[in-house]
Amino acid sequence: MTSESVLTVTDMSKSFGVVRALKGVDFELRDGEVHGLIGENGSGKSTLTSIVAGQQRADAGTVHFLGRPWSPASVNEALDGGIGMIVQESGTVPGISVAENLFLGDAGRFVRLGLVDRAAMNREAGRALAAIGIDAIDPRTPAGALDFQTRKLVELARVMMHAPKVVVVDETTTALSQHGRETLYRLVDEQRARGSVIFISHDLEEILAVCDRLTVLRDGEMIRTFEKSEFDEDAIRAAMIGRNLDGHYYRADTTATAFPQVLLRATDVTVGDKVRGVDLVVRAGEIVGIGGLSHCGMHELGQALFGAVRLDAGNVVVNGKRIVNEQRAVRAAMGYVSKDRDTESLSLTASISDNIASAGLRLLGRGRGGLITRRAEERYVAGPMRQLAIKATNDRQVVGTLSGGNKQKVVFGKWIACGSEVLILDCPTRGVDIGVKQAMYRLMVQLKSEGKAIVMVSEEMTELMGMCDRLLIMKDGTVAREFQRGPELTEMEIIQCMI
Amino acid sequence: MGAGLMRRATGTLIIPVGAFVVLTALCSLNGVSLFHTDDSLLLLTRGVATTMLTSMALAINLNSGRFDFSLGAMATLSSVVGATVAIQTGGGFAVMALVTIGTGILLGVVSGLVYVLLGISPMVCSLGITLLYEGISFAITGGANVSFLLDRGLTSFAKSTLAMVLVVAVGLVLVYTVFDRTRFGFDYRALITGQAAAVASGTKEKRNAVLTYAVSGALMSVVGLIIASQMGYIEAGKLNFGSIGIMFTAFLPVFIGGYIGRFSNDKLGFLLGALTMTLVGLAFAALSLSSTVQSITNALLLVGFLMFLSNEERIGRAWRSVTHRRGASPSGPAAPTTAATPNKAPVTSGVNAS
Amino acid sequence: MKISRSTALAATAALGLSFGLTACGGGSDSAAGGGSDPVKMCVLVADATSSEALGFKDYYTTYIQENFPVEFVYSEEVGDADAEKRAMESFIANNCEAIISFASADRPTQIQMAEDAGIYYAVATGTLSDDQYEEFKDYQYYVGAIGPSLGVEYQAGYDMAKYFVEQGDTRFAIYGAGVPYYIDMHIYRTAGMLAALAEEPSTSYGGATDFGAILGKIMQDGTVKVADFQSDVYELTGYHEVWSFDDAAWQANLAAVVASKPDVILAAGTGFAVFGAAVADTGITIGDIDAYTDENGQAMKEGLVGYLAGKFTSSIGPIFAATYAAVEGHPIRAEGDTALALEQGYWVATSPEQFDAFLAGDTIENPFYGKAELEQFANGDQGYDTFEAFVAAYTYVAD
Amino acid sequence: MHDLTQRTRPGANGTSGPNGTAARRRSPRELVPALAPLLGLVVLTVAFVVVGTVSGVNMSYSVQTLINQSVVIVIIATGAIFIFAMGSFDISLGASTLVAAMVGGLAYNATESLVAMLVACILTAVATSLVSASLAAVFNLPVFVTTVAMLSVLGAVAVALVQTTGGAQIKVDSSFARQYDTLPVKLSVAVAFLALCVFLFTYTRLGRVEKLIGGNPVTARLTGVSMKKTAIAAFAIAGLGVGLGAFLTVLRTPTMTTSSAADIGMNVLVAMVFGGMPISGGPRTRIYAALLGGLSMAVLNQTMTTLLATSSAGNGISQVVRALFFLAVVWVATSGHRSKLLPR
Repeated sequence: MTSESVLTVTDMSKSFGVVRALKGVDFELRDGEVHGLIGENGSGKSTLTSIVAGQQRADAGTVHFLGRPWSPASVNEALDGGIGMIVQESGTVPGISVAENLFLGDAGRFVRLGLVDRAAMNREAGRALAAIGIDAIDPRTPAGALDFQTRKLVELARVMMHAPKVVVVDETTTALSQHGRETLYRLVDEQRARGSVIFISHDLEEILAVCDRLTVLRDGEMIRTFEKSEFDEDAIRAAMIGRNLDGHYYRADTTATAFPQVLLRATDVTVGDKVRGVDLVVRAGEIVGIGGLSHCGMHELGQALFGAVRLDAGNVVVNGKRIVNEQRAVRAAMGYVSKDRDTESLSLTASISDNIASAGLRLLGRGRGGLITRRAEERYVAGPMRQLAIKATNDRQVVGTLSGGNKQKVVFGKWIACGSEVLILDCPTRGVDIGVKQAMYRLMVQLKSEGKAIVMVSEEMTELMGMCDRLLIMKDGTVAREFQRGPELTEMEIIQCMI
Repeated sequence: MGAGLMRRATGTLIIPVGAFVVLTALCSLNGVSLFHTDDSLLLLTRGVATTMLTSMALAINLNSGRFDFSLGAMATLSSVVGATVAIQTGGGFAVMALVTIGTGILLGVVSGLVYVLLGISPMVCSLGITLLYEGISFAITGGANVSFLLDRGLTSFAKSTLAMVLVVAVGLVLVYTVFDRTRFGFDYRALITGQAAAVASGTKEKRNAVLTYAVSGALMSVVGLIIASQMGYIEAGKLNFGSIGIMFTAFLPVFIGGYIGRFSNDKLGFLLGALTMTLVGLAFAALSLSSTVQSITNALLLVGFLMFLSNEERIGRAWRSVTHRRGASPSGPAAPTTAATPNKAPVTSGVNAS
Repeated sequence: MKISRSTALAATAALGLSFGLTACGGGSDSAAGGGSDPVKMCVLVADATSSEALGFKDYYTTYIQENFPVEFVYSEEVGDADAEKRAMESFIANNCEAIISFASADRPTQIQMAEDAGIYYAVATGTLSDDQYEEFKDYQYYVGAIGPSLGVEYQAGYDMAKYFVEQGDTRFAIYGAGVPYYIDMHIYRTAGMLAALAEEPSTSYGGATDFGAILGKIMQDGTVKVADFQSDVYELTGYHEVWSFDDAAWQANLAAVVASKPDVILAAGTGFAVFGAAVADTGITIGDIDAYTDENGQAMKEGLVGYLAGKFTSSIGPIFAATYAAVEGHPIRAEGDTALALEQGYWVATSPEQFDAFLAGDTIENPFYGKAELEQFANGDQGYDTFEAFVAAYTYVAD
Repeated sequence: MHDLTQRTRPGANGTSGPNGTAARRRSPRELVPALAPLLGLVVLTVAFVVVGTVSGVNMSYSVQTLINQSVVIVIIATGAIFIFAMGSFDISLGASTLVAAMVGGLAYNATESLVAMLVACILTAVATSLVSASLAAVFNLPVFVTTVAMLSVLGAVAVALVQTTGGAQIKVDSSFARQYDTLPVKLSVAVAFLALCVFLFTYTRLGRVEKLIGGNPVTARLTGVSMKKTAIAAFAIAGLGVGLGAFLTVLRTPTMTTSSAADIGMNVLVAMVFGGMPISGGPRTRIYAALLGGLSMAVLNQTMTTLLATSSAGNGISQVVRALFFLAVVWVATSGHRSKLLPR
């Protein structure tokens, strides 16, 4: 039974403009397996699965599902046919109810005499939610009123209620808490009995734990499929980036270091009930990590340090300047990388050059009476583009067309170019592939050695442990505990104080 | 549940009832009556009918971030066609109504198709469409008024309170049904806040947009019909955006409708918003305010209400801190798109986006 | 939808081509029209929609164009001085040989532009103020003005109110039309109405009883205030004016005026168009200053309009004749080689019979000023005195 | 904007790029949409010349007329680009032009000084503009709705201003106005203001920051851009444009009524869009859009007048043609930026 293939992709190609996202990919999914797909951003994982799940169409190649040719016109058609996908970004619609979300694009099935029978829809929705073990959600609640994780679960229910033969899980777990993950893993496990799962994740550990087989994609090509017996982290990593990663992925040293000079001093920072009386001192050349569960207030603290939210009490002083808003922060040589990169840190329709130059326009005009010439701008932008190895045809390329990793490099470039001394990084490696991640970490180490101060907010415990001189764990808006960098620090200990 | 119901009822009714009380008080202070003529009821219902339908026509597209300058031009052109056909065939009001509404739907479909096929910004598209429809109206009539002042058959419609009440009732029920109860409406509401997600799950966005424009055209054709019937003639010679004035009267009701929609249903909100504005209009007339004073007052009302809407959280926080200190205040301006108030977001975002 | 460069270019090319074709079409048209080139006369209109304006346009574009070798080019409705200027510029660029103006936002500029461009210019309705006339009377290309002066406008309002007073009516409402937009003729007519009422000793408007003071007050306020009307005999039950037709308040005010049950609504213009639908079956009569049109005739038959002062459609015949004569090289000039400044009054009908008689006497097929009457001035055979007498002969004013 | 600057100096690009690839040639697919407004103007100009020649139009006068009719629109629209670049929408420009012109006229009548008139026009326009800006900035109101309200308020102010004269009009001595209503005056005002705008928009922080705000306001804020200061600067420049436009309006039409300048507001909008300005602002903002669009509109209007004025429906038909041309140009101009979803 397990060796029978349910889905075969042969020689599939797909281009977006000049970018070739898939180049003749072959892929086989067996019945009853959880098949991992892994690869750097832009390697083609999502393109492959979105074609299979009806979100878009291939330019060339064939797909066979259960022995028949397969080319669904829409997500709903694919779902009806037996393939459902849970997408990376939020797939729920905030303005309508949970029930309506569950039957998105499919309200037609409740139509009686031309009208939609809302009560029946709600009933059906309640059943679907209960079926995957979440009964705390009222189907009539507007989806926008739910938190991100619950919305993900709604999406999960939306797919699972069709009892699909194949479920595609596309990097969903990054958004989920421990409880949410457990629900997902349970469902993935149960799906083995009914069919198969394609599981996409950046998290190698996770993928190794969950999957039976895994396929590595790189630059739109299929590199290799690993059987469970062949699972080997280094080999997989090497396949992913096409070369062997050198030893230290994170920082090499294990001792906390910093210059004596204090660059950032925050006292009694209070933002509503999200952040309550936090004190923080960051020195030059120091990386301070802030971790915790997603709602512990760490993101809000990061915003507060940068002056992006109004403080209800306390103050933040950087380089002797009190930070009351973003302008002051930037003037005080601070930089901020938001966790929502596309919506908060980039102007997607603008060019790389426009984005990188945006924080340094005053610098660019300095000494010329404010005059900004294209030549000066090109020179200004060329530095970070080279330093960060941003992959683009030229600095005029529109940022929206870049891959996630390159986008994040542009954001970093913006702050490096203008000489920021204090950087607030909120989930700087979210949605970024290993290669870029490593580049970011190296950059952080370099900045540290240059005497810059870095506050890194992150949900990834390993990254915090790997990079930080000091680590603050937040819980309910306050700092629960502070850890110093050291070889004896264990993840267990930290997670303990988070919960 | 009881407290929730109370809150909803209060939120729904506070604006119209408040306006009524204030206006009545103002009028009686000045020794006049808000409903001071025999025709007051007709005026009220007719005002509510035209304002409500215009607000709905504006709002249904604005909700999806589509601002439409061509509402007035659609009203004019559809009634020009309707009246011209009725006069030439001698078919009376039934023909005029049918042709007007049919033309309105057609114009809406054309607007929608132009937008969908050209794929240009809806506001820009509507600029072109406005010029187009105004030009066609002018070309049909040679710029002259289409006049039927003495044709009682055509003018009696807008003189009947009952007919106006029916227009309001039918309009409200139809729009509610279409947008809240049909498959089209479900798709429509999904597209408002989840354009990408809805399209990804197979919702036909283009068809939905064209149909929405068609409904908007139908609503505006009824407005055109009422205004034509009430005036006895149609001014068809407006060129160069002369027709966009009607849109401005619908702004405040749209915002009021959006606000009320958070407590009950936005369609009911448009009715109550239209009612509020019509009452204000009656009060202006009763107090015999000059047009200058009127336009300034209207502007202040609009700005005032928007200030309230845009600063509601701040006001709420201030209010709570005055009344009782403990209160789970929502985070400040830092969380821009949590969409905790989904009904509010689309309405303001539509105009913001402009 | 994908757009390739070729489609885009094709679209542009197609548009360009269609332009080229239209251009050729337009060109051959004008070349083929008639044996000799017609005289291109351009008409500047501030109002393109009222029945009066349409009647005028009909007279020129059908009757006159049939009977004289002229071609009329109409401007779009020009709403302000800048639009007038733009239209004038287009006319000049398009080689108009004469301009007849119905637009009055900035007459001095129009006259000056025409003079600079060497194009004949005539004012078709209304007159210049005395100062303006003094300034421009010697201009070579200024043909002159024939129409109601502001004095005539005042008189029209006065006569109308007086007529109803003499009928024994006491409850009046006033429709001031363009008063808030400071349209002179409407303000003068309205002041005339109030002045007629103020002849009764107990009556005054804002304390004023004579025309000049009443006019001053309206100018000051930019409107008419019902509360300022004092009288033991008459009642001013309501007042209405133009502001916005889409406005609930405007509708309410209109209804309030009707509901105040006046005997008569005295309208400074377009009274029937605005109040016609509203007063049907109420017994209220409208006194209107408008035009002789079928619709107004019908309204008079139905008793909705009791008094109508109007220009008859062909009243703009003489100014055409004078302009045409000037273009043909035989300008009619007043004493001392000055431009014309002749007054025209209104025809007043107070019964359907009278109305019909006027209407019948001036149809598009057979206008009061027909080909024969006008032609005698076209070739320079007749002098100024004959022309003055010809215009003055127009004395249909009700008795 | 970049599209245009790159096009006009193709030779310079190769050398100025830091890494050789920075200034590659653009593919035709990008180029055609970018040049659509310019192509539109060229096509229209050809049509204008052809039609004009065939119909025997007085071309030299006609060209002057073109400038006369477009200069005010071009000036006001160019200033307004600073507002629209941020993604804000000002619908009250026509009304503020009228009010500024009226105040200017009154100032001249009081002082008989050209300079006083100019200063009054500019101060009034800038002040009006700043009222909108501060309402929007301080109270977080959407600019569009704020300016809708301003539209009615300014209309009422215009009526009040006329009333101060106790007459129908505000009238400036026309022989004085004629003295300055000349091409050199208009062109020098226009060139000076356009040069200022191009400079500010292309070579200073302001223009960059505006495009950033238009592209993504949240990002702009988190990059340390002051929304309030930028908005106030933008509205001030737009106000300056309106003031200069009003100044030229007084000179051109010294007789002002409450309905003067009525169609300027919408024409400004059409001119910008016609010239390739995206209505939502952002990185694709082009500072030359107003110039291209304003000229295109004037050329089109002239051509249509020549062709159609003799028929009774002519004005309507000419507007229909204008509408179709407008849609076509916008369609081609935006053809490079289309996604699967409908634009909003």
